[in-house]
Amino acid sequence: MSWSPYDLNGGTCIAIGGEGYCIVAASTRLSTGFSILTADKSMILPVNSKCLIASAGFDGDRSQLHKVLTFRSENYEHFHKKPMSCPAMAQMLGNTLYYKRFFPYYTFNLCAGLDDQGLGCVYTYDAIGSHERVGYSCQGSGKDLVQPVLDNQLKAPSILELPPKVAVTSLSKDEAIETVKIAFSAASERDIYTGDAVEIFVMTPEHGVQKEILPLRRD
Amino acid sequence: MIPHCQLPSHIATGPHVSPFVSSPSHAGRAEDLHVPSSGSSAPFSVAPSADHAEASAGAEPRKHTTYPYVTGNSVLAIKYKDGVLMAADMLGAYGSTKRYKSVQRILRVNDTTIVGASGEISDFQYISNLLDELMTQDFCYDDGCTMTPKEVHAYLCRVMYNRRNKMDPLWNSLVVAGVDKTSGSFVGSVGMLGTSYTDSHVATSFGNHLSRPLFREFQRDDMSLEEAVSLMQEALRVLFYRDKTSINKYVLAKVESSGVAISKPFALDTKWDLKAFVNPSKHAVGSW
Amino acid sequence: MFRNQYDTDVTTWSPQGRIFQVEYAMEAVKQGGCAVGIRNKTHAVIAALKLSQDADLSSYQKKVFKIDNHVGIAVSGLIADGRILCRYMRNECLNHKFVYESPLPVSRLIRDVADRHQVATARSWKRPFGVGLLCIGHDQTGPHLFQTCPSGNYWEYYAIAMGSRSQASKTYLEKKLEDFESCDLDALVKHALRALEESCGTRKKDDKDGKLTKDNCTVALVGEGNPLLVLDGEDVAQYVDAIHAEQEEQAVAATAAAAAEMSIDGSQGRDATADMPDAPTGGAEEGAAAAGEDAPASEGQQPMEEG
Amino acid sequence: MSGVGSGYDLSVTTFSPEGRVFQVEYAGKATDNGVPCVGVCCKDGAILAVEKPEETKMMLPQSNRRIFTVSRHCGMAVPGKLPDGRQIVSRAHQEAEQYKRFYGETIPTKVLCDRLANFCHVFSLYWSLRPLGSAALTASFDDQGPHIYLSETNGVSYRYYGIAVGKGRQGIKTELERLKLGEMTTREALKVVCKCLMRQRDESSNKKYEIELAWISEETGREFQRVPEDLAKQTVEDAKKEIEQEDSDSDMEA
Amino acid sequence: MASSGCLVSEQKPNGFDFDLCKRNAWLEKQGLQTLKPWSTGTTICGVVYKDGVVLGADTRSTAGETVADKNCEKIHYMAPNIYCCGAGTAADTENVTGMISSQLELHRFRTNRESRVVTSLTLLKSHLFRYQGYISAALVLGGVDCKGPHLFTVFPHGSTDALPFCTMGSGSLNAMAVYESGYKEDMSKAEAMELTKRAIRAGIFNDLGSGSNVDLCVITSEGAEYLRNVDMPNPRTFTAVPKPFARGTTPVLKSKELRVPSLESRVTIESQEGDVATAMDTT
Repeated sequence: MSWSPYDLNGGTCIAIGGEGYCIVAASTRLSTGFSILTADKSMILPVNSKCLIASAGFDGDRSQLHKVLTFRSENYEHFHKKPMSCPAMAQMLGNTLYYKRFFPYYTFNLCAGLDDQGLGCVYTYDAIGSHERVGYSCQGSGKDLVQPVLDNQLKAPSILELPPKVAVTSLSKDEAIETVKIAFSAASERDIYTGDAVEIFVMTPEHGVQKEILPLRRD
Repeated sequence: MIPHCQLPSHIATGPHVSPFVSSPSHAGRAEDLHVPSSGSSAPFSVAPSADHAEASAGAEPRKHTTYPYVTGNSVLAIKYKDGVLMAADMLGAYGSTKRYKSVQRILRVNDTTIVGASGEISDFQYISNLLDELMTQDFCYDDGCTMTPKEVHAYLCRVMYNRRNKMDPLWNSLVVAGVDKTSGSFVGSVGMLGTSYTDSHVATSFGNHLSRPLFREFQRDDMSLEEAVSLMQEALRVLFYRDKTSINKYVLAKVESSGVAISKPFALDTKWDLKAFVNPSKHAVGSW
Repeated sequence: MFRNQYDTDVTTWSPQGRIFQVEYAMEAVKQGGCAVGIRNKTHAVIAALKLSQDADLSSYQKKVFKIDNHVGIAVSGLIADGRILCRYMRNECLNHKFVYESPLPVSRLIRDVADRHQVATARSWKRPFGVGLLCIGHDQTGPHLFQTCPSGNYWEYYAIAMGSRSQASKTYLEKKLEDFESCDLDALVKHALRALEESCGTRKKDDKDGKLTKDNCTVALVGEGNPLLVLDGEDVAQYVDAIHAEQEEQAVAATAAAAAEMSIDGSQGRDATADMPDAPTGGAEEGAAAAGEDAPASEGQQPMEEG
Repeated sequence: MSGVGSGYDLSVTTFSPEGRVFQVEYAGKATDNGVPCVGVCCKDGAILAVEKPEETKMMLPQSNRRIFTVSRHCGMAVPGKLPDGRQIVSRAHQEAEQYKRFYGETIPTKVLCDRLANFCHVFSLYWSLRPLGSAALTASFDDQGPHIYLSETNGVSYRYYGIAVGKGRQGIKTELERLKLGEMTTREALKVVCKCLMRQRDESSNKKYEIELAWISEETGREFQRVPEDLAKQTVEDAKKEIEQEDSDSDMEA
Repeated sequence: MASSGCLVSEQKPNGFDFDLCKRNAWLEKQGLQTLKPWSTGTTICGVVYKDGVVLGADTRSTAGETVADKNCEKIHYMAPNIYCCGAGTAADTENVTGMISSQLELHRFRTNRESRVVTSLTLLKSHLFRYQGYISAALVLGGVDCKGPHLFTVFPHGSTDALPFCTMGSGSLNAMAVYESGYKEDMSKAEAMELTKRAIRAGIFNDLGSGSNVDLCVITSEGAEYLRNVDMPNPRTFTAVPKPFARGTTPVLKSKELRVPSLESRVTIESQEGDVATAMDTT
């Protein structure tokens, strides 16, 4: 019998940055193998009023990572008297992940929020901390299914274009939320690890962070 | 008296010692905390220890418990109107041998919390000691604060996760159940890798396949104690029918706001003489 | 002067079984700006008077710190020492939260920090912390108000004051003690501020130093369903203005009453404490000098900034 | 005579010509001048009692604790400097926990108290430390029955039937000697102990006093507990009444 | 001698040859990414009741972690009075049942009698046994013949079992929990159908390999009733038609006109508006 320190607990997350809003959504199913452990476990860490982190992958590492990040963000607030900005958090998340380079956190992260211009910003990561700022991204078990949909629907300028443009989508907030819902209901049709429900966090400068839950297929 | 700064190493927290994000506030904390750097203790990051030096290239990382010896099987827990119910059988199996038949796998932690364990019994006994020390601390402080089920669950998550980080897992799936004065009933689980969740019903190992379908269909948070007990009995009976490493000797524990009650061992009625089972191939003459 | 033999080292006992270094450290607390704490059934409040090096040119020394969502402290004495303890307490709370996902019970936090105080009184290479803490917090056993002392002692109170001229505040608190338990949060904050103002010394109406202003005081409160809130500047202005307005009213009423009935003293508010014995007057430095001959710090030349 | 002012009493690592370590004796003064603590061992258990002056009514009753629980079967009262005493209590807790972890049974009281005496002793060995201004008055119940031990700052630890430390200890000890503690139950002894403490009060000061009581006996299931609030209150009141009664009786006789 | 030795070694041994299976295993060990066949990570089950047999199946077929078919059929026709649920590799279950089904039909032509369930069972297990489990078909076979109702399970290696109720596939434990707790002797048709439906639903909601809808098949001496999608418990929770892209969203970077003379000569283009390039743009 061989023992592995890792497991994959499934789940998909999406983050979209727009002008004056940012959306982070993640499914709530926690599974192992072909079994559902629970239908209601959040993968999203609302770090503060400016930043959200969604992590798919191995639940044990996720909860440790989220705790470490909360710990550091609270310390930051104690010393700086302000919440950590999204770009700062993004850099710290990258460092935190890379610190475990040879025993990685098996998590696939998105860090999203609003930058100081009120522009949605999204950072996407690999498990050991490589990251870049993008306009939207998707991680987790349904990534292969969802990413093409986002590429197609979000109509954000290509990052290959020169001169470079900020890759936020031109969609309105409501359109973007609808796209997220479409993407998740589609992913839950075809990805067995995505289902039960999706939590959608919407961050705007006016209303702060608001949360909505959309039920998904439960099979 | 019980310095919080000296976290025992089994729940040593990782975040203080990152060389990348070392805020000045953490300087000098490591010595107080006895926190091993989570990086350096990881077996992947360092050369194999001396006794494995000859097998350095492509060697397996060092593993401690590679398989369990004496194991207990499923633990089930559900919420009901006034509290929570937990059940487990009393078998300690040595491989496929029914080796010990009076193993108590449900532990009363305090007046609000119980913990059940499947997996390696010796590891569970170690965990029991940890919990006992925690409860003695609460007793000694004598300040009216006692650990809630949620706190016990969070604590056990850290214990399990930190041991898996050392590649020395505690080979258990634990179920924590209880009632909290403020937040009501609690049922949660944590596995040997630190995977954790809370739900209205929980089952470990085989129970996750055999019992949770019944729980998902019939469990309600507002069901009465009688309903909950009969659902639990049904789930146990199914487990006994289909799980080869289980015995018909169970313990049922209940937590309500009035306290914890753990039953004496009991057996369930079983039926093995359904007439269709007597000779199901009676009419299928010709096959073999 | 034989005492000097025993008062220079923290590891030396005096023949009477006293440790003078610790007692001197306690003097440092008495020179810090005053802080007042009160609790009722559900909430605990602190109000603290900030000092500034120079009223016109420097900022006020911050002396109320958030420890966690459920704990806050006010520091009197050497603020720098206070910050070390503050950092320690924050880490304790975070560590507890990390492991148990719940707030650290306040009494345990205080016991830890008091033990830390003690260690500093028993090592030759250390000196006692020159701070006292007023600590408010809320946990599963309700609201709490604690005070620590450089000696490593700590006590839990319904209401207490510490720092320079805190005796005046204590007198106010003792007088009103019965009211606190059942009063509402707003009233509690006002009580705290009135008590704090008692410590401001002079009670001449137009004297700016004798008054609380929105700039020289800080309020922190915590309670059931209220994570710790620290109020500064404009946020305290409403409370400060409110108590001043009440005082005006009472003063007017008192004058009117006095005019009507010359013989009866009808005043209730600040006049009531006017006959306080030995209420020290004067500025912070005078206070330092008044602290007595034991005080090691020489006048106007303090080794560390007080607050 | 060497002593105060001679220079032989400034460091714990200095002997005086007569062979005394004054610093340790001075530290003992802190205990001697501190609040009175009593421990008695009865037929079925043991009692700890501490009398404390009530400083201000703004303080919570019981906030200024001097009796601490060390483990389920053992508790201690700390006279003298309370912060120093808490260090002993912390150490005692660690010792008890570690012993249990290693041997799987509760620590025998004698072992615990010897280790605590060693702990205290260490503080009298190095110039960089100072002797603790406290002691540990331990009450416990193990398989050998109930115990009262006193581990002192000079590093000695003795077992007692009854002992008092702090202010007025001599008077209390004399009273205790007259009693037949071994024939009393803890419940009966509670009041007696309170009376001993109250008789030694400094009546000249107008201070209010509070008596902190804890016990361990068959009745408490061999678990160290503070005496329930209402029982403690009742006991103190009864004791007060009896003292008044006795005083008026003796007045009449006179 | 040497040459004759060579000849001997090239002679095929008798019986089945599993060289390819061994080769595949070896390749996999070398790191070859094997193709993911569609499998019916499945819940299938069956129960015998008073007058007949009820078979049940979910309708999800998966390729690894992706759903390949949301509404496939897993209850296969064997004979008018015999059906067979299949779990395992979809291709294996379909082909095994199909093959045996055709053999049964030929057998019926030859014998002019109703097929017997035990015949079907024997053919299936003989076939599977010969392939030593490499044909991954786990089956639940049910039917009613002159001897009454029958229910069998067939494992990929060819072992079989006759049972009053049975389950198979990745959701078998979930379904079995329902059967074990709900099975009664001499159930009515409605009861048996309801119980089987619940068993399949247990698989659908608890096993990630199973999903979508419930198929049932009730077989009595009267004949078989194939009840496709009797329960559809997983409706789409959110539907919105993605907005079509406006014409011109994709910029025309360059255009090239192509003349296809042969086409022009054969096709009559009715509308002459627009050239070829714009016509393509509308796709």
